[in-house]
Amino acid sequence: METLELTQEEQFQARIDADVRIEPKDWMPDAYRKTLIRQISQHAHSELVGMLPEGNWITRAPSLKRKSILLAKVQDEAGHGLYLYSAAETLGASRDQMLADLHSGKAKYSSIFNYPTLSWADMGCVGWLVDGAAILNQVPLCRTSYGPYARAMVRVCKEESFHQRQGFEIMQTLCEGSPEQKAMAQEGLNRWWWPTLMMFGPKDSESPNTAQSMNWRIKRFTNDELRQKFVDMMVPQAEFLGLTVPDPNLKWNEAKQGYDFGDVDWEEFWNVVKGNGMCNKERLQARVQAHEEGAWVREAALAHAEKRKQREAVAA
Amino acid sequence: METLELTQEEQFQARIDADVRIEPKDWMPDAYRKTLIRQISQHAHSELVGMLPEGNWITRAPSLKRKSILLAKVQDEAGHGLYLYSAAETLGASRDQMLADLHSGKAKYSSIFNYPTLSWADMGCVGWLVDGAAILNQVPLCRTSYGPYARAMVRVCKEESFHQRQGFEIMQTLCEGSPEQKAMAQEGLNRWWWPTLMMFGPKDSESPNTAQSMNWRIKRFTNDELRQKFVDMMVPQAEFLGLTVPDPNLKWNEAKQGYDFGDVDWEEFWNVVKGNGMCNKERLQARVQAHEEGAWVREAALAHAEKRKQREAVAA
Amino acid sequence: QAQLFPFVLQLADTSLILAHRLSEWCGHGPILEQDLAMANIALDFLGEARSYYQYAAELEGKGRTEDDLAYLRSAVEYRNPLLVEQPNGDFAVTIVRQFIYDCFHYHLLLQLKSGPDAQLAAIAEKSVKEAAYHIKWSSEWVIRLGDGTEESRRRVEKAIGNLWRYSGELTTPSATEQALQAAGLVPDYAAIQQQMAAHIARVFEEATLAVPEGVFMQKGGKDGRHTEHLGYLLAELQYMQRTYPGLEW
Amino acid sequence: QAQLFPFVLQLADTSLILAHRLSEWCGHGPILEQDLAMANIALDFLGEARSYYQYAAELEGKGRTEDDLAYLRSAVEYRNPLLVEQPNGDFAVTIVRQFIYDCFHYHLLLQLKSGPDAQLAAIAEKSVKEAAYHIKWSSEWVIRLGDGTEESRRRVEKAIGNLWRYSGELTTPSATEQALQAAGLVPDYAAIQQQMAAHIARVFEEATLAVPEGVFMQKGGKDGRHTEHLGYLLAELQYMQRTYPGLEW
Repeated sequence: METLELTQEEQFQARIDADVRIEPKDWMPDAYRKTLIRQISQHAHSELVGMLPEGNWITRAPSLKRKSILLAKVQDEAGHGLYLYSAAETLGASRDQMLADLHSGKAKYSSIFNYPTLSWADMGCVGWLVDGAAILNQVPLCRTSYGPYARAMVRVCKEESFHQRQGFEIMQTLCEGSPEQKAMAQEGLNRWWWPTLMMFGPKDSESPNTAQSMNWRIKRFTNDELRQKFVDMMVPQAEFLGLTVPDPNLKWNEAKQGYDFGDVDWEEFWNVVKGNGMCNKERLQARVQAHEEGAWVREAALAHAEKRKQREAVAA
Repeated sequence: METLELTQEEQFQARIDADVRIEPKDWMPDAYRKTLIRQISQHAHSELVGMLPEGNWITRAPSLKRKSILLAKVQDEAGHGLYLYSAAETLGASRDQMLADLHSGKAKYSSIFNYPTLSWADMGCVGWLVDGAAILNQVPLCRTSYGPYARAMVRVCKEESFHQRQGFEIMQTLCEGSPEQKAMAQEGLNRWWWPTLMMFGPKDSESPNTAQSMNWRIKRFTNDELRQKFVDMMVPQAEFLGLTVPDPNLKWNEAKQGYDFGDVDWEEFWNVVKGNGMCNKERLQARVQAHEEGAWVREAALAHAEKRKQREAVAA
Repeated sequence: QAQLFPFVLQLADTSLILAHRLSEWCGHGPILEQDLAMANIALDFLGEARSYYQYAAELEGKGRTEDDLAYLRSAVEYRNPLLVEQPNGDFAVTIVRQFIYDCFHYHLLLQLKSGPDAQLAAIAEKSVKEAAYHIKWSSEWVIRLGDGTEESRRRVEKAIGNLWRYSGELTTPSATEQALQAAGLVPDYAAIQQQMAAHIARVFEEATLAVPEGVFMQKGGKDGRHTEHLGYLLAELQYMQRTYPGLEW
Repeated sequence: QAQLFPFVLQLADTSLILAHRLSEWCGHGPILEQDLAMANIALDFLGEARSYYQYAAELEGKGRTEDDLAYLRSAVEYRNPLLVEQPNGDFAVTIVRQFIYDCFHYHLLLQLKSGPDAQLAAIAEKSVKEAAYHIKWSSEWVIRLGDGTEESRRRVEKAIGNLWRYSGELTTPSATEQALQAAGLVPDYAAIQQQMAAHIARVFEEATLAVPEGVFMQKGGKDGRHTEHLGYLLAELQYMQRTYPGLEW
């Protein structure tokens, strides 16, 4: 009889292959759980750290309307962080532990947020390019095998595509504006183009975990596939805006019906991953400082809740 | 015999009456020493605190030339503070104690610095009006009876009159500039006129120490005399600039060959003296904070000097 | 009705400056949930500011836009009370500043909602729902901090000690407001002052905090005489419009 | 010679930004004597910046003034290295930032003084005397803080840990500088780097501090890619000129 029965692991894989969602109470392999916690918490941390480069321009937004849109966007990111931390918690991770891992440097967040935002055009670039790349990475995750993650991603993606449109709108307004505004847009694109291409991760040949993740359906396309898709999507948009993509090797390839493009500066990529980007220290310090300076607030809230509970117990 | 000899106190007063300078090693009445320490340290504190309202505009000065002049001016004030603390030290006061009295609120500083600087025109008004009033108060002190104080004041007054000219120049440039600049100058005058009149202190009838101080020649004109002198000097300058002095009761009095002018808001005066001015808390907090945050620096300097001394002793 | 212009502008400036201060917290809050809450409140105030600026522009009738009014006026032209321009300090300072202003704001909006000016009433109608949430939020935090730990109590008391002197200006009518009160266009501040005091007393009692007494009240903001903080705030807020005036963004 | 323009502008921006940071201390220093010293050093850098801007304006020959160049260029147009735009932090951070820059500055000026461009040589001739005082002042403070108390040592070590990564950019030639080095107009940075390293080693030894090793060096400022601090600094620095362009002050 035993040989006919599937192992737990085989049953699990069979459900995944049948596109059945895994839920928190279901059995799952340890590696699947760990990989998911790492991926979801990294994603949550990215939302949290991602508030900083855009938060940097809220007080300086050039019109009240743009200020309002930007503030709402950063608020959405805080919200995404919350959904995602909750999704990770369903796998048994605690928020305190996840934050401790962020602060110690053990957990990562998206490297793109280690680049500084230096002009208003960067608010356009972050929305248009960075959120654009994020969407390509994330849309497939709406169909990912783990239920809570997939459901969180549905919500996140809906808002992200809204943000992406707003980013494009900023770029469009700049490009239709004064020569200074147009130059600002081009200068922004020059700085953000290559870092955005790096968001899809290392080349497939150097991405050893891809196969397992695709098997578990927590990843659905390879890094290089997504990068190609992104370039093919963005180049016509840049042309529409009248901007020049800063890649001399960019060329339409009729045969593959896609663009050929230059090689990413992988040395820069790995440097930023290793903590040597322009803002790695600042971003982490900002988060650690907020957390440390907020410790007394969290303690006060706990202490008060405790006092209240005791009073209610006495009153009952 | 005894009746023919002058007491120490009488000898002291005789020297003062003969305009002979009192020097640190000379005998002096306790009350004289105390009054002088109070007056000189108050003056030193005023230079120190006076750095703040002008320091407030260094980073925002509208041209590099003005920035340079303003920075040099604030630097001069630090220098004046140093001379004056040294002069007070010749009377046996320690800088630490004087600063402690400033920080505890026991010692005062000129109330004028409890008004905020809100526009660039305020850099003009502070130079033109505030330094102008200070000079009227201080020039007589160059002939004051206490030698180190008198000599410090000679140096201070020379620089102050330079500052005053620079302040007038700022006002003149604004008044000859665009309508916005002219309006800025007028708005500044509106805010600074009355507080400057308060710089001469309460009405003579409410200034009980004046007589003794004049007797000791550490004060040479009464508050009301100086106030009148100031108004008579400033009104023509305001007219020259094309500005309106914000006093409906201002009128030339042919008989006294001086201006009649409205009454100062003495309630406001006493309020600011009592610590209720717009910036009293901020100014004191800024000084206390600088002192507290600098404690480790002063300790390090001392510790290092000590180590060095010990090493030199060993080497010798 | 044109007399309303300076009052509406004052309301607009006040909401904008407070929104600005709150938005400075963005990404730096003590707990992610509170980061979200502060961004949310900042958004409410920003939205309210825009409604007031748009109405003010209409009342003025000189073709200025909401952005012209917000971005192209200097510190001495700004009309917000001193309270809202005070720096964030620690979370306790932010909470106390917010709490004092919420107490005023909520009761003011209740009055404006049923006031004679239809457009102000409409803005107040919408905003008072948000303000009800704000006052609840800041009251709860005052209670948590006052009746929390020793440290939180020390911090919230210090914040009250520093900010209380700016509370009186809110309900002390400026000359402009007095004239409009006489015309029935601005509500009676004495009544609002009582409502504020009652709410504050209730919250402070629950927070085991003492209501300060005999504090000398600062004023001037509503007449353009500000603290030195506002200039820096505006330099940042207005930098882009000052640098590139008259463009679309 | 017109090729010199971007290099002279870079020198001007660098001196101005460092003067700005130092001037932020005004009235807030740890000891009155050091308040005076920092204001003095700020004045020197400001004066040097003005000389460079005036010369740059002349080299450019488009009628721009020193104020146009300082006040009407955006963050991405500024060419200062990242080190000088870093915030003041505590006194240790200010001292370490100053010390690293002084080591470069002093040795650079020694070279420029005997360089082929007469006007740069004249500016350097004047400035190097000031720079000799600066490097003495900051070196002495590094020694005091390093070999002072435990706290001062901890702080100065932390400052070195945070700022070291900006030291390499000073002597790493940008494309502009490389071209000018080839033309003999900009000194050889390798030599300056050695002189800096020797001075730093000597001072750190006396200060009982370790020279950091293997630190990844940040760059970008000389190509207009700055840290986020510069934008805020410029918003403050430029506010008046942006608000009222083209006026006399």
